[in-house]
Amino acid sequence: MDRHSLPRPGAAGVVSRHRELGLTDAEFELIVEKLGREPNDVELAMFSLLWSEHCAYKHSRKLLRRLPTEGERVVMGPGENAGAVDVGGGYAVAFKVESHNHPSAVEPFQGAATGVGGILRDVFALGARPIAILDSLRFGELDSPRSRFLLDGAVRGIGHYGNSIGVATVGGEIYFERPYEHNCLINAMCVGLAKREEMVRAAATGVGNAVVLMGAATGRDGIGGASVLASAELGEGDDAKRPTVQIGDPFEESKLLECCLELLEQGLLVSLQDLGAAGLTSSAAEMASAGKVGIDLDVTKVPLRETDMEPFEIMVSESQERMLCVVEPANVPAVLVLCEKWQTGAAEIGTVTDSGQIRVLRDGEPVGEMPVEALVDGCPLYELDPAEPAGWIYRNRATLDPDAAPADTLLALLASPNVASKRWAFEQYDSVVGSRTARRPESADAAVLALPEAGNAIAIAIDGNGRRVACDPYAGTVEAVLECAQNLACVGAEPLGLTNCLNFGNPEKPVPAWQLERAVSGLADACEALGVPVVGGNVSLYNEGPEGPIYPTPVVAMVGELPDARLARSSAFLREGDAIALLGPFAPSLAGSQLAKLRGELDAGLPQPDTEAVARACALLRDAIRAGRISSAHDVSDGGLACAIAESAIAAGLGCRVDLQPLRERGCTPDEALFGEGSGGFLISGEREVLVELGGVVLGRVGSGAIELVAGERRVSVTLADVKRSWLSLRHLASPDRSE
Amino acid sequence: MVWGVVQFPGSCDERDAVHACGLAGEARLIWHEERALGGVDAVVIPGGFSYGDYLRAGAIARFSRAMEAVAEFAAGGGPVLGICNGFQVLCEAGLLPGALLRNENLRFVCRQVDLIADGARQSPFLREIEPGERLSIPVKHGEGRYYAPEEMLDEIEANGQVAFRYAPGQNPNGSLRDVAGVLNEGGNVLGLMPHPEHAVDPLTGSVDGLKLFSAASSALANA
Amino acid sequence: MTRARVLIRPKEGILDPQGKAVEQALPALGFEGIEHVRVGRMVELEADDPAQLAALCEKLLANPLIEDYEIESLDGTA
Amino acid sequence: MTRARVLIRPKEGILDPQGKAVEQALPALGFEGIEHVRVGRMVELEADDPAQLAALCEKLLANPLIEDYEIESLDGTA
Ligand SMILES: Nc1ncnc2c1ncn2[C@@H]1O[C@H](COP(=O)(O)OP(=O)(O)O)[C@@H](O)[C@H]1O
Ligand SMILES: [Mg+2]
Repeated sequence: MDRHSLPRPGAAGVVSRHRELGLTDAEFELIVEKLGREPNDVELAMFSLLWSEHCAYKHSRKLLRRLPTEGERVVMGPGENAGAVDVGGGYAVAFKVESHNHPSAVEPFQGAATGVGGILRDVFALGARPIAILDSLRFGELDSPRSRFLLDGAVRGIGHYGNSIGVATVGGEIYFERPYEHNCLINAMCVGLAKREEMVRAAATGVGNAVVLMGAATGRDGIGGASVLASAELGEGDDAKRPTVQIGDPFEESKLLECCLELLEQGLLVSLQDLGAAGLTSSAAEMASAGKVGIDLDVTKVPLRETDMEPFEIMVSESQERMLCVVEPANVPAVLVLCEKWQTGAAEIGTVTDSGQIRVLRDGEPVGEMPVEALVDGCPLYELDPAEPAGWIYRNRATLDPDAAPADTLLALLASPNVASKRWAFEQYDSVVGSRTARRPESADAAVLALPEAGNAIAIAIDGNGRRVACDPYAGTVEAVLECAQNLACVGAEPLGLTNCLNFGNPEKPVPAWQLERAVSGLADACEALGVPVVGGNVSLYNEGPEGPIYPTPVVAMVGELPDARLARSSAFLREGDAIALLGPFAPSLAGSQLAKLRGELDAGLPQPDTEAVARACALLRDAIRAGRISSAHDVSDGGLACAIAESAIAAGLGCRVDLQPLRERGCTPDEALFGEGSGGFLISGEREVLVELGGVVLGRVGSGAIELVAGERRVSVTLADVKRSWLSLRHLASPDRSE
Repeated sequence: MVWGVVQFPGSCDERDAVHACGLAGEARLIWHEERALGGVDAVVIPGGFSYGDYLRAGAIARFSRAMEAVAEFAAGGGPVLGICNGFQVLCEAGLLPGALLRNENLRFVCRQVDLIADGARQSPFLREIEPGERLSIPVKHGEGRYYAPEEMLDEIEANGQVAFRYAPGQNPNGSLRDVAGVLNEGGNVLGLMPHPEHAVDPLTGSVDGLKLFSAASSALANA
Repeated sequence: MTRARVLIRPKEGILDPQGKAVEQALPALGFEGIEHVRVGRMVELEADDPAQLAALCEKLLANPLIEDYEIESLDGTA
Repeated sequence: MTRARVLIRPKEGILDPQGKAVEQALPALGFEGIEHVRVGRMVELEADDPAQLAALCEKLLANPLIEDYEIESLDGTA
């Protein structure tokens, strides 16, 4: 028997089977109670998936209720396939981030590729054309061959899918930290654009309407995969839980995407839903639940890639590139004709009923029948049992001498993988397809996309520094939200909405539970303070390795609006002679900083950011950028002010002279002034009077050739060439012998 | 002047090509199953991953019905521009010499590069570009390494069929003799790996690519 | 020195997007009656010690999670 | 139905970066004495009429400018 499939009837006692499928005894009892009988195989498989952490949010749903989700611009909020905000001109922007961590730890190329494929479907399920992809990746340190293997595969996989389907990958982030060694994080984001009146929801409605499955044929892909797998730690040698690897086919998805959008444009669909984790089971159940109807599905009508599949296998298969839609019977022939045009599969596999049940049929005979309500909302939600750890629970490793000269410290920071240029990676992504990308990766703090249809532009930023969240889950998460807001401000954009992916360890353990709870509080408070609604998100728990949980990693993504993409500034200095200033309530500290990491001095605790003051600084900068008053803007983050200055200089090919005395006067040590981190700092350049008028503290001037920094008795003088060499230290990662 | 942009399943840059052509005339999409080009004055085979680029880039698309019509159109002297995947399709179809292989570093590469116009041969697409002129245009491909056997390379060079080369030191894919784009013998068919349709607006990079479209447009107007 | 050939193919049951695309395109090219197309890779090489080759396949040439491989000796003797 | 295998390899003299990448990766993985690595493609299929296959290779599966091909029958008889 295939080790990934469910035991057949009689293969083992029912009781042990539900445990194997990840259900507790109490959950199983509840299912029996709700059905009024014991579930059969098909039903047990379907319940086990929908009642998994991945689908049911058992350990996070209660917490997520704290997030502010309302706002004037919200078109669709949590509960839909993706969130959406109004961008004006009759258009809405849909976006979502999703994790594909566990599949990628098994097969990084396909895991990352199918992660992109999945998030694209969530967005076009709303009737939005995907216009941008972003990726947020976490790996162990680069001295580990396994981390390099995972990194290389993930980057190639994201590029493979996004490039092939013709959606621009416009931004992202990559961090390397030891706690991700055995559990990398692969989060992918998609942003789509839709005419508001052409958007569609996932609710199945209209008793008697047809249910049509579109796209690829169904095989044994990922059976027992993402849903079950994502709900339990992946132990060493835990082969039985490894899924059959899902292979992404971007060509199939490209046809499916065009076909779905054309079907919607012609008004042929009542509703549309992607097939993701838990395949048909979850799509059908969610569509039925949203529309308060029942659905009958006949598995014999599902086009199969392999002939001998059992009903439960068909119901839980996670074969990629499939969508489910509800169609009025009279429109079915027209739907099939369009699918034929796009050479994409289509089969009428069921009907909408008023039974409130999901019925699975084989050749017309029921092989499973469950109340939709029990499947979708019946799973018990659990309280967390959080406990704050006594101190820093992660290991430290020093790689930099604390007495190193400041210039060497700067070069070491610039060369450290978290700070060094990711050009080697993003050059593997098509960032220009679609003719909208006004700010490509690395040219500004946020990606900027022109929306000629709506007459304006959007900016997108994605952030989440797990190391800082590990130091203080509350403050670290607030900082992640603020950093997104700051990134948007740097290009003159105003936040419209936020999405997030909460990547955490095992919520049944006290410390990860505490991290999760504090992080969600931080997320809620920061969004509240900024007035930015949370329009969607995703949760990935049980991210642990043999040494314990990953750094708690809330990945936050924000979409903002700006009136004209041409107004966006770059982070590069613009011209010699411009003044350089620091703007905003920046109070740098070495706590949780990249420098503290290199020195092996990480410890629990972060200063609490002043959210209101940061919000004010963002608004001030945004207005100044929109008024065209500033030459460049860059937020101060990893590696502190010295690294921010070096980045603006490298990007421009210009040097500078800067004196950090004003920070010394605020009580900073030279190290803190140069390399300290924290929210609220903007490095801006432009005309001196303008910067002063904005409240900027002038630090120096843009010059040529060298970077000269003074912080009290500490002086840094380095050539642009040296700085650039350090910053490009990861270039070799794109060499051929690393690719396959 | 009407441009036709051929769309295959898996094409990606067809809307961008329509946009660029629209700056130098009118433009419409031609579905790959159409047998006739509907009287267009020039054809673009756009970038993307037709048929997933499976097997070899362009290998399957070149058999489409629309490509039969394009071959006839080209044989009659009609201007045909193949961009990236379109270049691969035209090589596979035998309308241009050579072949495009996987990039030497085995990686997809997306980067703004400088091209130098070689341009000894007359072509409707090159009339507004001086030989030796430098153009800034993005590349984005995984299979763009231009290859032809030595004798063939000598011959197309001697014939003035090399339209563009990557500027020294900027060859992104290992193309032989830095070849970025080639012409057929008649000069009416041009294929290149860089994307001129993504260089038609300063906001998104540069405007250097626009010259190819406007040149063809004025060439036809004067014809 | 032994000359050897390694054939690498998608595992049974694993989706083969290339094979699928080729198979679907064939009728339009005028080829009827061709089925079960699977596209894989072939690696030809010379090895001092052919006993190494299985390990080479596992570690580098094939991805054992999704691919099967087969080693053929190209010399008269193995 | 005949089962057949088509082997497609880069023509002699054409740079094969995949083969080179394999060679370069060998020492780090502890392999020695492996040389002349060339990476090509393999297509396996079933055909009603095996006589079609040469045409299929010429037209679609291989590009004669850059690739050589070889057809192997996988049934006892050809
Ligand atoms: N961290 C979060 N913050 C806000 N909403 C969330 C979060 N995680 C999940 N959600 C919402 O819960 C719903 C279910 O999410 P998910 O299971 O990821 O959707 P899908 O089934 O489409 O993959 C979605 O509407 C999503 O937006
Ligand atoms: Mg969904």
